Amino acid sequence: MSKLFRSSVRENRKLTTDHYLITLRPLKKIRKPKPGQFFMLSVDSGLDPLLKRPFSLHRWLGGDFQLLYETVGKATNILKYKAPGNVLEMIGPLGNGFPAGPSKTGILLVAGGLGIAPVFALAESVSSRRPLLFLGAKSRKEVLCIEKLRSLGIRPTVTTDDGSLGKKGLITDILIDFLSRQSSTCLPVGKVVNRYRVYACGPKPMLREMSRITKKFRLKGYLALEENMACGVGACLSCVVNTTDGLKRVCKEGPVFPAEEIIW
Amino acid sequence: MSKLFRSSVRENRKLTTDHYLITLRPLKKIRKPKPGQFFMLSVDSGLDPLLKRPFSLHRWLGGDFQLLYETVGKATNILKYKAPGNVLEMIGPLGNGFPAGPSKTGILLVAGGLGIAPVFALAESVSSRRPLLFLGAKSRKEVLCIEKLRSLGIRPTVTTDDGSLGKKGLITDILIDFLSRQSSTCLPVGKVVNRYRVYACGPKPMLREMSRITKKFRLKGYLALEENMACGVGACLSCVVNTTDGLKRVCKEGPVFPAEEIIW
Amino acid sequence: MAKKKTLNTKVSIGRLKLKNPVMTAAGTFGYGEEYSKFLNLNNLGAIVVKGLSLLPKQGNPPTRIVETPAGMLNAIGLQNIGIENFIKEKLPFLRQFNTPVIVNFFGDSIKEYAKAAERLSRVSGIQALEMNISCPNRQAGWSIFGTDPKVTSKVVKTVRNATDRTLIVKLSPNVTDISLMARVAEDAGADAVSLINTITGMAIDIRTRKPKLANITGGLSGPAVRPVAVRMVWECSKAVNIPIIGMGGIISAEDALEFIMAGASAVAVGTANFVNPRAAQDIIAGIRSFMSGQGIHNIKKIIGGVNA
Amino acid sequence: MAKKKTLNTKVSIGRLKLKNPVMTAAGTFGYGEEYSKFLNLNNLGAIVVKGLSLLPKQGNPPTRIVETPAGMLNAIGLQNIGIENFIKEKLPFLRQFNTPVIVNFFGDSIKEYAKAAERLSRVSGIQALEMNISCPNRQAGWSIFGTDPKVTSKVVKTVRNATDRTLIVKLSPNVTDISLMARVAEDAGADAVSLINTITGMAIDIRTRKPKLANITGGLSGPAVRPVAVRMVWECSKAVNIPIIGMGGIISAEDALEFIMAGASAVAVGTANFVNPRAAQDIIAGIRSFMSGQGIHNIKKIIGGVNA
Ligand SMILES: Cc1cc2nc3c(=O)[nH]c(=O)nc-3n(C[C@H](O)[C@H](O)[C@H](O)COP(=O)(O)OP(=O)(O)OC[C@H]3O[C@@H](n4cnc5c(N)ncnc54)[C@H](O)[C@@H]3O)c2cc1C
Ligand SMILES: Cc1cc2nc3c(=O)[nH]c(=O)nc-3n(C[C@H](O)[C@H](O)[C@H](O)COP(=O)(O)OP(=O)(O)OC[C@H]3O[C@@H](n4cnc5c(N)ncnc54)[C@H](O)[C@@H]3O)c2cc1C
Ligand SMILES: Cc1cc2nc3c(=O)[nH]c(=O)nc-3n(C[C@H](O)[C@H](O)[C@H](O)COP(=O)(O)O)c2cc1C
Ligand SMILES: Cc1cc2nc3c(=O)[nH]c(=O)nc-3n(C[C@H](O)[C@H](O)[C@H](O)COP(=O)(O)O)c2cc1C
Ligand code: FES
Ligand code: FES
Repeated sequence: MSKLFRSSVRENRKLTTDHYLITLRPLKKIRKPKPGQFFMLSVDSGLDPLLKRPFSLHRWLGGDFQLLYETVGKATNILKYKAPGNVLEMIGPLGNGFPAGPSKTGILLVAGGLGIAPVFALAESVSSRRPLLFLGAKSRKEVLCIEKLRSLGIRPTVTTDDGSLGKKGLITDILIDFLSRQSSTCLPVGKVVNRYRVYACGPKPMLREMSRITKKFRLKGYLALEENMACGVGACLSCVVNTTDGLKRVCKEGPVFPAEEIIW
Repeated sequence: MSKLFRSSVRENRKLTTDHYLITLRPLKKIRKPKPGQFFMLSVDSGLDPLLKRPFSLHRWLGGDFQLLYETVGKATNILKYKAPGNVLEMIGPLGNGFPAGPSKTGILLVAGGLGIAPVFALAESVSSRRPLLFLGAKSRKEVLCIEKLRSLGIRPTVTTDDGSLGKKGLITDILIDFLSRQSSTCLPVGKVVNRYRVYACGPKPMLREMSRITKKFRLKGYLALEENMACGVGACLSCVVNTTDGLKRVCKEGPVFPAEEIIW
Repeated sequence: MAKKKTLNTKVSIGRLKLKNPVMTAAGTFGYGEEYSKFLNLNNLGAIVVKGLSLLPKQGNPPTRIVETPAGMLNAIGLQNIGIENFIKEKLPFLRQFNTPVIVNFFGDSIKEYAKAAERLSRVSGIQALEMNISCPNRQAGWSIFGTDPKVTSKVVKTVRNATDRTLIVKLSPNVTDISLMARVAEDAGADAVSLINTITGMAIDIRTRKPKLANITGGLSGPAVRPVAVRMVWECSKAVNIPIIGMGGIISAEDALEFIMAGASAVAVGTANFVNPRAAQDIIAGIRSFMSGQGIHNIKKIIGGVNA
Repeated sequence: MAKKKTLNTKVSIGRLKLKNPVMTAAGTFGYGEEYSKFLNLNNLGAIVVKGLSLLPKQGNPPTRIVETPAGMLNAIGLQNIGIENFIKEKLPFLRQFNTPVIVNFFGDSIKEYAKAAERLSRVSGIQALEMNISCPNRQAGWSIFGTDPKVTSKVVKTVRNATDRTLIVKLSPNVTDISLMARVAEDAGADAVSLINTITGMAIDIRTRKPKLANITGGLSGPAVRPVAVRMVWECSKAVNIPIIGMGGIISAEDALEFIMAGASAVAVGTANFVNPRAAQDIIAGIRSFMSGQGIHNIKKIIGGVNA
């Protein structure tokens, strides 16, 4: 099954000023993507933008699938105008998804901003395991997917930088509070290790902090990284990150990496 | 009245495999364009295609107007996908139109291929003067506007390269036949001079031949020229043609030139 | 946030004071008239006119331009009306505006360069001269003015002695080390350098098997060349102390700011004029709004401000 | 119309025979594996692998790429697994295919170039060597291999003596006169030259005021550079008798044919692989259909066929 395919746009819904949810229907059967995997997508057939852009699986609808995106630059500001009937060329699913982990461990999901795009996919796939979700954003209007999460039975703990929704502050601080309470009141630090697994996606500073947190609480954590990509398939070496095991490609060995492997 | 304006697409109709008729509504009042004048048009806001492209006025609808275009390359193959609601940036009307000439003279219109785009505009504006139209094309399906011309009371003489419609051969040969008959049977050569004015648009070889013909029959002729354009407003000097009066800019001093001025 | 009225966008190129750093690039703005209906010439930092020579020139035969990916090739060949006609027919119009006029000029010999500079220096209403030693579309051999450091030094020195106007030397990107050429121009007495001129390129029509341009090769300009131009401005800014006028593919205020941060004291807008006849004015407005958004009161604060 | 089966697309680069003129460009096709699921490697004229050095290299820190208008800047910095690992881990996979493997390599000294060439020449399954003397992303000073004719001559001669494989020298576009560099390579014993490598460029994030690439500058590739590359191929084709491998912004069969008509015996597809992982194969098909449409039976008939 070649990973190069075209999809027709089914719907392209504006969620906030800068956020859109696009529903795509592959024009041929594709491999079922795993949460954490991504697609490289051409928003146009022209030469500008030139390269395909990476977008994470947001929701698999058993054939159709959804991407959640923010309009930040050239490609995304073209993508937002795509309408039903338009056809987009893409490659995927690419990379490795989030590893599920043993079924007894609790699942902590942490999403910063658009990090909710892939984290939601994971939340949906593990919703029966009652994951806890920590969701940080700049302000109220950047807090996405709350409704959809509720329908999965997940009520995220929310923080915003400006306090316009949830607690004011960083989501990682809330996570630290939570883990500290767990360690001090319920369990010895050592026990937290096996009790939870953490999965996170968000801006770099948040992920760096996540590495520190998982180390401190000796938790197994997985981080979905982003790096500028040209090929998406491991050929160009543009997306490398430094790990304890040498340079690794976000597109190929990632985008999900064990938190302890990343050298920040 | 600045000549920079935006228009919304009202309709973009496919006429043949390669020909389209687009109807545009300026979003602000523009100067009424004259037949022979043209617009520089951006088909997209991106950087590729970069430059605006020149298109002649095809039909003025008293506010809205139409362009007739052929899909030949990058820009026109994007333009064909524009649909009602899309907005295009343009500059115009630009250049000088066809000069009308004294009302007693007969009008001979000659169009080769897409040359009918501006020639139709002229035909419509002088239809009360019962112009004769000579229309050449590669083959049947490239013969455009026949119906519209009929409704103006104009029945063009048609030639095609392959004989699939009208006479097989070059439209300029038919014109020569016509003019020869006029000169020999009806009038001395000298008289043809004042009897007719010729207006032509079409491919370069045809226009070159038109210069020869108008010279031979000592007719006053006007040719609408094309040259690659960057600015359309006289600033870049990319569109010059050699004339008896030195280099002239097709976009500024043209696109319509007296036939005898052009040095081929 | 800086209030709009307190924004200082003034920059200096030698003794020349500009109200803002945005000028037009030679050959892309005609003699100013053509675009005066689209924007207010009073708003521009300076107007640079089409390259002039002592005598009028015919330039190259058509086809003279062809579009390329995010750019264009031109081989106008420096067609111009000549210095005398410019002074008589075009300059009076430009004098009406409160905007410095910079005359771009060239010669086919060192002597011609000097003569042209001398002539232009005797006219009022011309605030600076930009000597073009870098057009890729002249006859063979001409390119040494802009690519051979010895010849460059000589021609710039000679022109320096022939004019007391602010002298800008326009550099060619078609060299191994443009910062060397900038130093040569500085040492020879230039008040500023401007860069980049176009990069030599070629396009072929595979169906006719002919070059798309009658001149065979032409000069590449437009957004496609911008990364090369920004790099060259940055290299030159580390090499010389005189001001740099940056250009090459500027189409938006962001692009202009890239050049300024790379070290350009002013920028010129070229190909973008064709895309949007109001480009230069829009770019000025965009720079102001960036400044006020970022709390930058004085544009000079960000010239060369890249942390590299 | 020529029948498809009678089309002859074979070309030669030195003693190397290619079934068609389309290869992949070094560094844009990994070690072949990555794209083997998208196209049939047997269909390619040749596979050029990511630039190798004697020892593995780390390359530059991220951010390593950034998109620019119709192009991209990269500063990978020649990260590679080293020649020994390549021979052990990657070459066996490539040997399965009926397509010549060209190894792109480099050194940090003339000695290292020679050693690398020697080592690679002792391995079967490597049909030709492409020496990269033109990467803009190595440390200061490295660029003289590709920009100083004396150094170029010396390094090419030394490598020539170290290998009996077909030797291709990859030229830098960041020079005043690339045809001179092609002649130097020819005189030093190269069997072919390939061009262009990337053009040095830079992009600045005006909000953070930092270069977008960690390495500050990077190499520009993609359609944006095509007119420059075509011109350079044309200039070199007039200057040397050895075959030229043309590249720089080829994204379609039309583009490839432009290079061939400009004088390239073969072409390489680089950045286009990222845009369309099947690009190289699509381009071969497109060349064949152009040939049959135009009644061209043998591709050799159009090499250098531009009427200029
Ligand atoms: C594995 C992966 C998954 C992603 N998933 C999502 C997602 O689900 N939803 C979403 O909105 N965004 C996602 N992103 C980020 C998304 O790819 C970028 O926002 C997008 O490429 C920006 O394109 P643009 O042309 O609009 O912006 P540009 O004009 O190209 O640049 C705007 C900003 O985006 C960054 N950027 C540019 N090109 C790339 C690139 N090729 N890769 C990454 N960042 C880039 C630039 O550094 C800049 O800060 C993901 C990125 C990666 C690597
Ligand atoms: C004054 C004038 C009026 C015109 N009126 C019409 C019209 O009414 N209808 C119509 O279909 N066409 C008209 N044309 C031609 C039209 O401008 C071109 O077909 C169009 O620019 C091609 O754009 P493209 O991107 O699709 O093709 P490209 O991919 O750019 O090129 C395809 C072909 O078009 C030619 N071309 C490219 N750029 C230009 C340019 N800037 N100017 C002229 N030719 C170019 C090329 O030489 C090539 O042969 C007119 C041209 C001029 C100068
Ligand atoms: C059509 C055209 C004509 C030009 N004529 C001149 C000229 O006469 N003198 C000169 O120094 N530069 C000339 N240039 C170069 C521009 O001034 C400028 O240096 C170059 O185009 C890069 O800027 P841009 O990418 O913004 O166009 C010309 C460029 C174009 C596109
Ligand atoms: C990501 C990337 C990596 C590259 N790595 C190499 C390399 O290792 N060795 C080399 O000689 N050229 C390298 N190049 C240059 C290409 O082989 C090619 O010369 C250049 O990109 C121009 O072709 P293009 O425009 O088709 O990409 C690289 C280019 C890119 C974009
Ligand atoms: S994007 Fe090319 S290797 Fe990851
Ligand atoms: S198109 Fe610029 S002068 Fe005519």
